[in-house]
Amino acid sequence: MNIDHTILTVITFVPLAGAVLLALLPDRGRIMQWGALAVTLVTFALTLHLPFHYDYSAASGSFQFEQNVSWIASPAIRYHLGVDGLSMWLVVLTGFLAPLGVLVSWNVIADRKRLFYTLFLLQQVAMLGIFVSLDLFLYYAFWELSLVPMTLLIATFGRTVNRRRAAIKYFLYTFIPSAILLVGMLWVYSKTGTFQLPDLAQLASTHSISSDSAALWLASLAFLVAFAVKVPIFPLHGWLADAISEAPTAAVMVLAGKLGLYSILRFSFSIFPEQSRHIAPLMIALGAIGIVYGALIALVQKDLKQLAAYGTLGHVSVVILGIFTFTIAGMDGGIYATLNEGIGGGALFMLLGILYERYGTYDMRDYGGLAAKLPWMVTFFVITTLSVIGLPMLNGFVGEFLVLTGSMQSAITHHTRWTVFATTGVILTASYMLWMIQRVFYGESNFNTADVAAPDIDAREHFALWPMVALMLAMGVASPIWMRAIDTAGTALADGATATEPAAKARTSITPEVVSNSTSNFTMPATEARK
Amino acid sequence: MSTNIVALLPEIILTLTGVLIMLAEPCLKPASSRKPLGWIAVAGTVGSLVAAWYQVSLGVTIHAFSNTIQVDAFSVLFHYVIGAILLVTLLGSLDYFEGYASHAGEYFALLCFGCVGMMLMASSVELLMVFIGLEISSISSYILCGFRKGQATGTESSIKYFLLGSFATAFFLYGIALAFGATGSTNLYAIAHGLEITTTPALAFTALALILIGLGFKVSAAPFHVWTPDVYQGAPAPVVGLMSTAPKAATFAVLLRITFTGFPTYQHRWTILMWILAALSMTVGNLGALGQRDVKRMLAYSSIAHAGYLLVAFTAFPFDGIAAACFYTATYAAMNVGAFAVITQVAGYDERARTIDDFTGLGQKRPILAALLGFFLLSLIGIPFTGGFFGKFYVFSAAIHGGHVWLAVIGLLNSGVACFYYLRLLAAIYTRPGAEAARLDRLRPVSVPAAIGLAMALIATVFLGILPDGAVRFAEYASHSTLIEQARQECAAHPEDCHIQLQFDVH
Amino acid sequence: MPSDYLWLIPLVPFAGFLINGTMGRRFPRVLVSAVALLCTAIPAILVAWLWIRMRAPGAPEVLQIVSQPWIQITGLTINFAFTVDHLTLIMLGVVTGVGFLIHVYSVGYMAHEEGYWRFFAYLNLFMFFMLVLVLAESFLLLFVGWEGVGLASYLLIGFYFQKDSAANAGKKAFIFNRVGDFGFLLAMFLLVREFGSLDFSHVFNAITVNPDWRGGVLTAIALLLVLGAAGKSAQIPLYVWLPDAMEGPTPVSALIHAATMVTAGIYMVVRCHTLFDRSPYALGVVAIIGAATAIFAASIGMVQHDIKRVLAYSTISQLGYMFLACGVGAYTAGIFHLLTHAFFKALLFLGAGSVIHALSGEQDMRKMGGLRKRIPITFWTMTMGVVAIAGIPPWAGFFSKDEILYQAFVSGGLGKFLWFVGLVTAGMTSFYMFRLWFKTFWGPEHFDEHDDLHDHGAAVHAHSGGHAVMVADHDDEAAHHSHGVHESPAIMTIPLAILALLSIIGGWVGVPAALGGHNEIEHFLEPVFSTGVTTEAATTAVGHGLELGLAAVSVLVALLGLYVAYVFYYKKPRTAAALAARAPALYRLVENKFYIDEIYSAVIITPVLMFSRLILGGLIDGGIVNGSGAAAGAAASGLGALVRKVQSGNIRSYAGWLALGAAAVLVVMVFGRAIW
Amino acid sequence: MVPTSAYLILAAVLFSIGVAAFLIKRNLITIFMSIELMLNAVNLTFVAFAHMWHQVSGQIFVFFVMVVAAAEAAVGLAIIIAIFRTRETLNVDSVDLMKS
Amino acid sequence: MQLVLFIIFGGLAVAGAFNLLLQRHPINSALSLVVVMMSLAVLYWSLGAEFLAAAQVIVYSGAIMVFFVFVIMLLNAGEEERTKGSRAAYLVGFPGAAAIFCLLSFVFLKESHALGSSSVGGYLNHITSNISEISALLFTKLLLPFEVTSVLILVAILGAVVLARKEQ
Repeated sequence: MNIDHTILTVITFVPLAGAVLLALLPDRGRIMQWGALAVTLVTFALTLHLPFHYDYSAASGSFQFEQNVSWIASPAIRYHLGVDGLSMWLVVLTGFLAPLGVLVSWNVIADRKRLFYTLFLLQQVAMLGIFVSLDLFLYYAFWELSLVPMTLLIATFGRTVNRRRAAIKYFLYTFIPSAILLVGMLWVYSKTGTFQLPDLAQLASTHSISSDSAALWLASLAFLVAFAVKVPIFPLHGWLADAISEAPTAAVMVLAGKLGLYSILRFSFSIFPEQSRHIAPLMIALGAIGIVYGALIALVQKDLKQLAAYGTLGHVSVVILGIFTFTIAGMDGGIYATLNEGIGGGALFMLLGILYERYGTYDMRDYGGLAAKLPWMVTFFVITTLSVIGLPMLNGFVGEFLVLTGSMQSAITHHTRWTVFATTGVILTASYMLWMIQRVFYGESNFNTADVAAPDIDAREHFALWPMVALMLAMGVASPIWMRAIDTAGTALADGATATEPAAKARTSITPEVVSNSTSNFTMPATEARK
Repeated sequence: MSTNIVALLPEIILTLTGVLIMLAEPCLKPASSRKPLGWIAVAGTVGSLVAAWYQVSLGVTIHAFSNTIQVDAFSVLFHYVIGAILLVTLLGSLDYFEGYASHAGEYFALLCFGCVGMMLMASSVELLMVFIGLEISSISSYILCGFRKGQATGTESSIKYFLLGSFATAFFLYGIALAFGATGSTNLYAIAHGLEITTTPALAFTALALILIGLGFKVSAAPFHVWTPDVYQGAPAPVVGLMSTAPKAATFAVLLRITFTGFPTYQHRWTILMWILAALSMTVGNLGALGQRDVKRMLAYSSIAHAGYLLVAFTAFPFDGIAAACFYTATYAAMNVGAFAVITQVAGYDERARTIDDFTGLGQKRPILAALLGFFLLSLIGIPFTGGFFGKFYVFSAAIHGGHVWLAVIGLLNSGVACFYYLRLLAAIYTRPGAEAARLDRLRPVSVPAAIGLAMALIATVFLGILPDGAVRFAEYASHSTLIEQARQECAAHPEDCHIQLQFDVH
Repeated sequence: MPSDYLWLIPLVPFAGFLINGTMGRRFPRVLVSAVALLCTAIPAILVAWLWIRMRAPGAPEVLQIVSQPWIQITGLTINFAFTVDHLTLIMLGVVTGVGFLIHVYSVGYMAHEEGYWRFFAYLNLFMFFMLVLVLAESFLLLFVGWEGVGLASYLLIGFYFQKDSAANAGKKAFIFNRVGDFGFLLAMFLLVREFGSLDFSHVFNAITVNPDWRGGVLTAIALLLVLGAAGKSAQIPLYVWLPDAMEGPTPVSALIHAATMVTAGIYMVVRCHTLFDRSPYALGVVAIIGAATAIFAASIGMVQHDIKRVLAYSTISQLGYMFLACGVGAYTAGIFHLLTHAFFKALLFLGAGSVIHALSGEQDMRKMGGLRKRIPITFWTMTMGVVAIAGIPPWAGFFSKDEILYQAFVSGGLGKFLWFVGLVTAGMTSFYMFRLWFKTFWGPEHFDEHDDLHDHGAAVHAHSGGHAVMVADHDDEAAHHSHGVHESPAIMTIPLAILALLSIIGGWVGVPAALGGHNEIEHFLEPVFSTGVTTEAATTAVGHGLELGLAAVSVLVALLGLYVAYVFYYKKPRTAAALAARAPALYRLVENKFYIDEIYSAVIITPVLMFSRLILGGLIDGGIVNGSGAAAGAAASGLGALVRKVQSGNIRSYAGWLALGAAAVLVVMVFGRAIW
Repeated sequence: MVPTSAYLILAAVLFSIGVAAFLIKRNLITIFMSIELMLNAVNLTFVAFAHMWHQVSGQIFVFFVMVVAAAEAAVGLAIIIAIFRTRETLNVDSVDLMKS
Repeated sequence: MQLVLFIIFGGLAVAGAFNLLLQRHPINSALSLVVVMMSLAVLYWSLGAEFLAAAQVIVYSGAIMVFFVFVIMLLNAGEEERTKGSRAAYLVGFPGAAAIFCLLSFVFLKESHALGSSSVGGYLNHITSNISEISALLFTKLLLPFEVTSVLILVAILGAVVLARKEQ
């Protein structure tokens, strides 16, 4: 029999089964860890089924591994799953990060292990569900569900006393916009009578969702804001720093980025194509600002996790900048950068977690000169840093490069300015990451941590870190493996191939006066010089 | 069996049960346990549920007692809800009184009688009948509130409920009187017909206004909610579980019938009112709950908010609105009664655990109870895959379909605010227990019947959340059955413009 | 196909890096050095063979191999593609040849360092990236090497990472390079936008087929590339990292910060000459930057005391020369000077290293002197280097420098002025080089003798943590040496000798026609600069007389510099100090490198940090972003309190509220339509 | 000949006085009486309308209201007695243990 | 005739109501309530509800009010002391009550022409048939409410028992 039609269901609900199992097992010895590890590994193995059986030649914008059965007759809700180039790798990434999350929590979570791992697996269920559902209702269900385990993880296993505050802050910040999102969804449903994403995309492409443009605008904003908070996009990142600095490592690894960005790409763009394009200039601006803003604030952080948190803000902003250019390069780069954020950021947080496990502090001022004591640690740290600051041949670069290329290509003149502004992030990111490296690993060893007997990376941590490093290198050198699928999605989302058409082709027909005026302001895009 | 008996079967069974209990009570030794009486009540409830099932299995609308009551899918649905609530409450409070010299027998009897009144409300289309039913349920709940006469709070909640309740009843009656004045009848269909030809519309508005005031009080909709927190705080937990759900369900049934069947002519007017009441109730309820320490009080506010969510359904188109309201009533009943069943177990007769802090560490001491409570709270928040979520979803989609987007916005923003206090309780449950959690050690183990009751509530909530299809169909069937009946009556009134399709696919 | 082995050229060093980097820690030092040397020797041999193949008659002028795509999306594909033309050949030669020599030298120099394996792993990594850089066929692949060498230099400068100054220097180098990369990246984005590709061939063809396409966006691209080059090649305004980079071990300074990496900028400009030829404006900028940097750095170099810093500033100024050459369109001259400079500057650094090694870590020239008898080989070899850089015929430096000055002179516009600046710089160069020479090898010995050397050395090393082992080693060395100051071992001196030889004869490949030679390098590079014929024409037009005259002038200037240095630092050692005392302010200004670092930190870094901490971190993030959320929460709970105020618990008040509500409901119902 | 509205307004007057009494009186029993007053006002309305519509159903309603009133009185006074037992006072203002 | 009755007894009822409002002692309030009920009985009679008039006198002023007085005596409730309760009762309640009254009377006056007016006595001028019709209706059309009332009373008795019985 052909598993392709049920594989997504299996992938999504294996962790759920695992969670139930763990909830029933006795919380003794290392049962919980091993159990969770087994479950997550199985899930990962299952997700690997997708890329190997994915039909890369399929028409762009078409879904695969679809499963579509009726769930509720009225309102017309269907159990509709499926992936395309956009979501497939995100599913795999989610599956990939989970075992590592278990590994890094192995010893850190000492008591109430059952609760922790159950919640952890539930969180994974929700995320996988978000990536695979094509029915708005189903998607929203998973979307809201994803809040609960995360909130409880933060509230229960947070680091300091204000864990509860951070948890509730996180919950409210993301729940209230989601509530408005629900209104938007229901409005769309009341206009179209369907929750099926493909149908809605179809309707949207023919401008037949609603003729009331004002209402459409409001609805699109309802969608966008909800996603923007989850991402988070620049002014809406109030929850990020607190949540990240409280949450346990395994939770932080999946806290930001993926979900919101995916949702924007999948839902905002396909249901509200015009509105998304009209608001693009604003979002591009916010993206660019977010890059610089995050980097600048990270530059002056004393707390490692805060630093990483604002760094994360910067990296997700890169994606925002990319996808809202609606150029192929921007889209592909954005999607790719989303994956990278998951890996680079994940690795960074893992390392910070490991460091914290050793020294019990995230305060940079307590560190110094660890490089001599922890050679492996510093090696991993440097590699991760390089990936994060986008050194070529590591994964970070490919996405960043494509994003900025795309934003330079995008057809609106003033984007050039934002591109330049955003590119300064290259400098600032390097600055704060290297600053951190130096503070933590170089220089004289700090008296606060000098006499702590800390072992270097142990076998378990090696198991957790090497896959990350390997992936960073692989994704940096052999990007086409991933890009093949992503590109189909990116092309479907972008504004066709016009933006990437090189100017030089048209150069021969340039008339002198055009040359002269293009000399006067060289930032004028080729597209205009051509006419 | 004559139609009258069939139509009244569940009520009759319950009444007889109550009477039986009262007869049996003196036969038991004063000191001995009253559990057997409880079992009798349980049996009677099950019987009435079976009877309700039998009624719906007939698949026809029964008019009995010369059109005072009408048994259709709608009323049967509410019979189910009320009966189920009663069952869970009974199971939960079987050994609630164990070890306390108290009137357990009367307690069970009163529960039964009260539910008789509610069921009558659900099925009656005659305002006089509604009034009697309402009084039965109200009076029995007045008494039940003050059941723990020892505590001053008990009697206080009782007197508050009683005085204000009668105050509101007077308004309700006044409304009926004016309705009678405007149309010359107190039968809903007659009223509906009369309103089309009435010469005194202003009187009719006033009548409806006063009726809504009276019923608004019963469902604790703002601004008539003031009594709710105090009464719930003082009343025994199981009673609160019952009276925060069953009478409300019944009253909503009445409201639905009065508005959609009795006063459809003035829908454009009462929609506005409902809009305002809904928005107000949601906001007031959620905001009021924010700072609460006392759990029952907090849930009282939350019930105000949920009444608001339910009122949202009234702004929708009749069919959607009634269906959504039915569904939401069921889900709200399931989760709320479940939550209170857990609280009953934790708090017990002597109210060990009153405030949120008293629940700290429940997750450690009683993981299963904690998980159940947590689940019901999540459902009350409206987290997906719980009944609460789909209920809200259904109601608001109906409202938006009816064009009230902004009401939906207000409502969902409120549900965001609501998270805050639910989460505080949830977080307390799952934080490490301190010294204050010692009182939780005196927790009795959950008895089998109570466990069954909890399981019922849990299953209902989960089922309504994950596989709501059947329930939705039934709700729609109910909605259809009342609307179609209304159409029939209109046809009877003036047969010329009669165009209705009389069949509805049940499956 | 035959040129597959091109891959080996970069990949072999990379293999070396992997071997040493992963397992080196457990290897004995011999094995480590063996691996490292082997992995640099093989590419050198390959390059030699390649050289032979391409000089062979009828050999293709350009070898290209294309492999897997690296980045492939609809509308843009970037392959792993290498190309070899004559320009690449020269660069390859320099990188592998000099690189190999320096590896050899390092074996001796680093012999006693801890983290030996790390050092060689990094060196190999550097070789890998440098070779990728020169072999790259597309801007992006070049950028790979570009960033890679930056990384390697970051790691090597910070080799003594326990030393804060070293770690800082590494960071500084990386970040300043990033500023350059910022330009480079933007240039690439523009290139993609304009050409839809980053392949050199594609881009340059697209330009050549549009003969009337000048300026405009091309200028933008060119200027951005110049920014990148300025960062990598330490030109104004981004040169400040190079002097600090001297914190790294001396061989690193020789290899990366003198011979190879820092010339990447020049290489890139030359590689993009097609682009630059279309933008006179950009070329002008290049020339001016070059000239300014040359004289500016030279002036600073004149007063430095740290021997390595003198060399560092001289490097900057020499790089300025090369920029100048490119700026006036004399790409050949630029490459020529790059070549010779690689030889003598590497030689000088290694020599300096040998001196430092001899004095076990001492770098301050004021603590040297009279060393010529103690370390003769170093002395003689270094002399060759000094003479070469001073530009005295027939040493290598003369020819290349002279070529540049000549080309500058004959190029129109600013040409004469640029030439003059170059000339002055030449004078200063010869002055400060001979100053170094005299202070180090002549005059009285200022260094401490053997007996108290240890404490002193210990003092030196205490602050430069990495050398700890070395000190210890010097004790037992001292046991069988007559005195502490000792000549370096053969493994260090042999490379010196070879480089010395090269810096003598290295220039002879470019003897201009005026001096009866026939500029091989010119002809060798002709296929690359098929557009460079314009300058050729100029030469013939003006004739040899002028060229000879200019050469004579520059030689005179060089000799003048020599003489002044002789007077100041050998004949009357006080005069320098007296002169300095004459204009103390000016002297301090120059000695403190014109306070550029301070200015940067005061004008850019501090304000940025303040802005981030106060405005962004405090006001916006703390105030607005988080404040809004808190405010909302406060508002909600405030309203909640209001709601609970109604709940006075008094029945009568409740009844009051009920009555009011009832009245309201009545109003709504009765006048509903009116008020709605 | 008295207009029906006159009766209605009289009822309204009584009803409003009942409300006012509920608000003013301190004694629980008196408050309860004011509720009875309101019910009586309603009854008057019923009777007036019954007379207007020539329908006895209105009168029957009044009859039921009386019955209910009696029942309520029984329960209500019982509750009041219980209150008195617990706190030895009938003052309504002292019945506010639970608030906010 | 009708008018006279209405004016006299209507006035009496209002007066009684006000008295209930103003008297400080529960007993006086109770007695004034009796006055109101009596005068209402007369009005019932004048509106042709003779049966109700009787019931009013017997059930209300007879049974219920006696019960009230009895409880007052039982708990020997004295003068109600002027404790200052919540100000909300006055600040909010009286405007509310006033508004209710104004609205109601506004509506009634607005509709008064449609409501018409009534002559003395019922539309049936001999009492017996009035009562017979009531009873007929009560036992046919409104049988169910009548029956169910028994449940109501049962509940009430239960309640009285539960609440009023002293805990032993």
